[in-house]
Amino acid sequence: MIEKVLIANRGEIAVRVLRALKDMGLASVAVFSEADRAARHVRLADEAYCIGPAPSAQSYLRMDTILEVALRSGARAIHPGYGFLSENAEFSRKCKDAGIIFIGPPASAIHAMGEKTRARQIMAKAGVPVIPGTLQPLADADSALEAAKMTGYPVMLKAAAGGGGKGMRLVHDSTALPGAFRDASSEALKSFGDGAVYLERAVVKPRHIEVQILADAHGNCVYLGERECSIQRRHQKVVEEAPSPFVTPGMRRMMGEVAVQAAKAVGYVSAGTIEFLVDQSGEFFFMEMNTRLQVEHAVTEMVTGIDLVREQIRVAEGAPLSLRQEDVCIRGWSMECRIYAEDPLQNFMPCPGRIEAVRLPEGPNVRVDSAAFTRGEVSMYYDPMVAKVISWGSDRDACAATMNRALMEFQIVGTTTNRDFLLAIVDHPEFRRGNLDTGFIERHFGGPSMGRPEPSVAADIAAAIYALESSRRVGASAGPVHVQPSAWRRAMQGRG
Amino acid sequence: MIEKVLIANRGEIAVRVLRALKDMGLASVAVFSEADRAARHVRLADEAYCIGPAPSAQSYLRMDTILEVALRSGARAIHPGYGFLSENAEFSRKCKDAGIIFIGPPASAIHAMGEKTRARQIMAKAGVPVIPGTLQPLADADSALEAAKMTGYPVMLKAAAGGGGKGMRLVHDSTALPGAFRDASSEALKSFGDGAVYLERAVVKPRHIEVQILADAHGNCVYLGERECSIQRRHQKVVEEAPSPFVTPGMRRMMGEVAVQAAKAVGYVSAGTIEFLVDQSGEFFFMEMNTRLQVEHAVTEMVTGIDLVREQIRVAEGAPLSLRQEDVCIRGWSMECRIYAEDPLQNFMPCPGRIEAVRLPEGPNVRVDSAAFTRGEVSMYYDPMVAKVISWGSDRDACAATMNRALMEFQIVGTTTNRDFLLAIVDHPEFRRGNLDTGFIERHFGGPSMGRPEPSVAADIAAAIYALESSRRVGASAGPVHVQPSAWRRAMQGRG
Amino acid sequence: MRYVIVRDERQIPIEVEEREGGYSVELDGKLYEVEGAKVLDGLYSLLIGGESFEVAVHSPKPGLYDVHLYDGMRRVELLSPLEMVLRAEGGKAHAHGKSVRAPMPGKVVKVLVTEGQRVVKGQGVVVVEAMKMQNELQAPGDGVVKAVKTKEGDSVESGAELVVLDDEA
Amino acid sequence: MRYVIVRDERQIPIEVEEREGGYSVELDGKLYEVEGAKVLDGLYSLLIGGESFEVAVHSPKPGLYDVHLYDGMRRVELLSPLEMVLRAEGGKAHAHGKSVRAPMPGKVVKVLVTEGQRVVKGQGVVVVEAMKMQNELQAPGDGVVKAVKTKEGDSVESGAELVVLDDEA
Repeated sequence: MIEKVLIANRGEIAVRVLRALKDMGLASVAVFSEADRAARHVRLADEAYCIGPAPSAQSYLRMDTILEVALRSGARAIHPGYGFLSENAEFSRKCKDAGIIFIGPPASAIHAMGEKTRARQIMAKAGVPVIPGTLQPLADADSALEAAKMTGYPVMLKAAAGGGGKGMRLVHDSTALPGAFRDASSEALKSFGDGAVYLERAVVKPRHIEVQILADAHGNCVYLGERECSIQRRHQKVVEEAPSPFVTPGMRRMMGEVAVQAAKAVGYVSAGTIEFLVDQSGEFFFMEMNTRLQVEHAVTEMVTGIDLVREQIRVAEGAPLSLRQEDVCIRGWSMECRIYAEDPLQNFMPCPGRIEAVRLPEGPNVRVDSAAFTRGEVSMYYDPMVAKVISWGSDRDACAATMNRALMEFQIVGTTTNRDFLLAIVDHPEFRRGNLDTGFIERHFGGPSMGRPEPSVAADIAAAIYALESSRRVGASAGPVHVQPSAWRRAMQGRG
Repeated sequence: MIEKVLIANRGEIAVRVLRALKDMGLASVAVFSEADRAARHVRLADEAYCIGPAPSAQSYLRMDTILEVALRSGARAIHPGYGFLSENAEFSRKCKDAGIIFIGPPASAIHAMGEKTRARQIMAKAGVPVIPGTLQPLADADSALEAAKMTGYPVMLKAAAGGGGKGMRLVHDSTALPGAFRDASSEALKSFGDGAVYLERAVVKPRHIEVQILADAHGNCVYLGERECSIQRRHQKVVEEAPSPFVTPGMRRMMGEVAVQAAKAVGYVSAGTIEFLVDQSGEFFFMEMNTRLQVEHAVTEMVTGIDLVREQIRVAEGAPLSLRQEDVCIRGWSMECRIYAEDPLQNFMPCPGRIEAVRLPEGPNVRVDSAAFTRGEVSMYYDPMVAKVISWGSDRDACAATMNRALMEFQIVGTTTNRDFLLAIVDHPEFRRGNLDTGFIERHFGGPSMGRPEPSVAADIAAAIYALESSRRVGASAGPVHVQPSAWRRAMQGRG
Repeated sequence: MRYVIVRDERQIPIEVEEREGGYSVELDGKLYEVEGAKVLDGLYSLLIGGESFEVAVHSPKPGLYDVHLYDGMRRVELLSPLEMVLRAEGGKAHAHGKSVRAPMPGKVVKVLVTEGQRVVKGQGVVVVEAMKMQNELQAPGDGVVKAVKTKEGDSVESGAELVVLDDEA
Repeated sequence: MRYVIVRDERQIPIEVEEREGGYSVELDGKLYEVEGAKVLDGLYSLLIGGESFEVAVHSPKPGLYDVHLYDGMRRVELLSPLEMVLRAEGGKAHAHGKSVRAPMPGKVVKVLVTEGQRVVKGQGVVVVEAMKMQNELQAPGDGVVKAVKTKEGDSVESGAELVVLDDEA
């Protein structure tokens, strides 16, 4: 039995895992870098230990240090969250060797899915549909041209070791291919220390739809429906939802069964996600499997009522799944918006710095997973995502309306965020219609930056009042300064 | 079609209704007393008008002023929330006369249920089980003794016009009856301007279980399951949950059908609640009907996925119910804790005053409905409830664990609240077992006050550090003042 | 800096010294190494031997500290040497005359005692109504009612002295 | 008090006077009666003709105000008469030499221009990497590169001058 868990992560996901531990009555151990001494996850945990300086390589990526803290604090298990060590087969193995339960899949499954071309080979063998393309890294530009003849244009070049869009190139014809190949390869080398690039047919106006699966160590595996993640910027997800407005019940079953097939092919255990590229006809192709919890896992929890972290921990203990496929039912709709500290008006430049004030949305059908706090720092050392705003509705329209309300209530003062950009996406008529594909943002918010908002009389007036107050040094006083006994009379004027 | 709604209320319920309006894309008009100029509901609304000084009688209870604001602002409808004018038949009528939609039941239904003995007569006629007792107010102590002979002891004396426990007395034998009758009658006169008192058999160790119903103007009426509200202090609900751990599916159907019967007997329209007293054998008796939204409506929303305020507004527009009985399904469990600004260590004395800081719980399966804010006032003029903390879980244990987590995260600094008392209730083994009745609090937290918490070394140390800091006047500076580059090395000590 | 915590008639010495990365605290003879970080005014993260505590501190009046922990709020009476002296003087007066004061603004609905009446600790002496609730104010200790300074129907301010008690000499 | 709002090369006069219960504001010749309540520092509730606005204001630097409304954040450039004067002087210098500065701490991964090169407004001049993302810094206006003060691989602080431009005289 697991009684104490170490969370080898930071930020909102560390906080979210901590809450699951509290909900399960388990003790928690946080680790933190010197930059995170005052972070939420440190304060919420039962125990907390510093594991090094700010840079991840010297703290959150230090496997041995983290394992030592686990052993010293008596934690029986480690939850890696996402990012950092979550998809590191070596870490999973090291945990095993140290007698610590790694809350995630076995090293073998991480390894099998870790390298994209290998993963595609395995999937193809297992009968999972993959995009026509080279299963092997390409030797040179010429073999790229060869392969493209076979798959047909347009083609996509991808870094074998890659992710997050680095080392990717879309090529429309053979003339552009050689140059694009060289760029992609060098970018891949720079980003991942591995220049290997492969090629596949590019799906036009594709949707990114992924299936959440859950598997135990006894061979049971279920799918928890899909997530639509087509709203992306630079291949980074921005808005996600469940279910997908594009997926029919029949298609859901098909994709789900294929996803289970894929997971079983690598002996998968724990929560995992199979990402599919879906074309306009509904044909879907395996892209990759994320062998960890996803950032966007919350939307699946909202519509299924299943706590994925809780299930991960149960399964890691060796328990069988607490549910069968027929127990999984989707209720209503859920969306997630990722709040990043970045400036949409300046080419989405990251905005590290001090947060002066945070106000999170509240009330019905809203969930916020966040580690942001008033006077907190958005550190330049880590991912600029500061919060996830999640909404639920009985149908998609209600869900989107509630997301609009939640974003309106959301406020971070001091550092710039993409909140207004998210608001513009959620209110976009094409978004409301569910006409989504991975080109959505580029098409509707063309260019790198977003347009400046209309001036507001209220804003101009507020600025002047604030300036006036500051000039009078009344800044220090708090509480209502103006309450007008005569206001109600004024309100009564003109009733005639 | 309703396009703009005035909310004739304040506090958390005004905020909750505002959020529903935003979710429906409707414009909102807030009204506020001079004490509430900076309140959350004023800031969240599209328009806001002051309607008078702090005392309710001069502001939130002023029907004509509120109607004038509605007409002037072009609001087609008024939502009364709970309390204030929500169960005022005259106001419902005045709205109708002014051509404004009252979002609630017709005046006739409010009137029928408003006076308890009348309501009991109607219910008895309609075949709804009522507690044996006098259906007429008692003329004097002697007729009380007469009636008690008929019903048998113990008996409960109740104010006919009453509510909230005022004018109530439990009497165990005939000797105590005359005195108790006089006390109850005078208290009733003082509280409601009406000394009429009636008598009924007292149910021993009763549960308070109520059924939520929803009715449209076309004769459709459904029940949305029950709420267990047995955790009360001085007849005030403190913790509520849905479903009830005591109610079986069969009993749920029976109570639900009786509730629908009761609603139809008075031509009810909108959301309403039928309160039952349930004895240990499962026999249930009609107590009263609340012809409005309940404080605890949220737990029903959490398990059914139905937005009650949204349905109220739809129905008020004349729309038929959007769901049939067979569409209603209960998923998981939900609990609500009412946070009051009161001091459990001092006989639950209300604690009006300035809130220095508020921190609300976040994350999965937690909802907060609140109007509290940092630097906000808990006004002595209004109800001392400052927030509702609501949790959800796939089962009752998970729900209670999440409520514990949510309460732990909940923090109000500056004024004392009953948070720790709620924590003690939720963590009580008998509560976890579901052994609830209206005597729960008195039995397990005997006496008016609650025991002092164990001293805490961390608290003592924190007080000393705070005192030291204050004495040094470093109070003004913010952000981490101590970050220790050597801490991670220290963390590494003793690894041997 | 040395302080004294007053709890259940007991005086517990506590000494706190700032050091790099936090504080050394000696509480009731026991030494604690505390890693402290201030999140914002009155909100701290404390690590005591690896155990993590988030504490929010608010001082409603000198010498009193409301310390909010996840598991509950503790009201700590902590005095500096100076405050000890002041308290000692005030204490004498206090010991010879307790009084019942209105804890909040409200309306007196009932006076339950009369001058000269003997009361025991915890006995109700005045009922004050505020926020639609009636609240019984209780005698802080045994004694005799020396003076009743209010009557039914009075509106009283927070802190107003309502009844003065005298210890039984 | 008189201020000027600078927007799209335009100067819009705004005058604000405090009055009982709020403010009288004249914006671009139009008069507004504003009921104002301060919730806490930088957070206001404004009622303008019955319309309710909650505004959070933060000033990242003198003359600049980030005003957060529910429907979006507005960056307002608002100057007092004094600031106008200072700005005018600064402006001259500015007009004769624009420079590209690092908006945040980071690493220079690419320099896209060389001295003497002609650049147009919006043209990328330097690529800086921070928070695992590459960001292209663009020329604030047309001009000629006068000096390149950084090279690939440099770690730069926020505000560091990287490239100096010269207007085409």
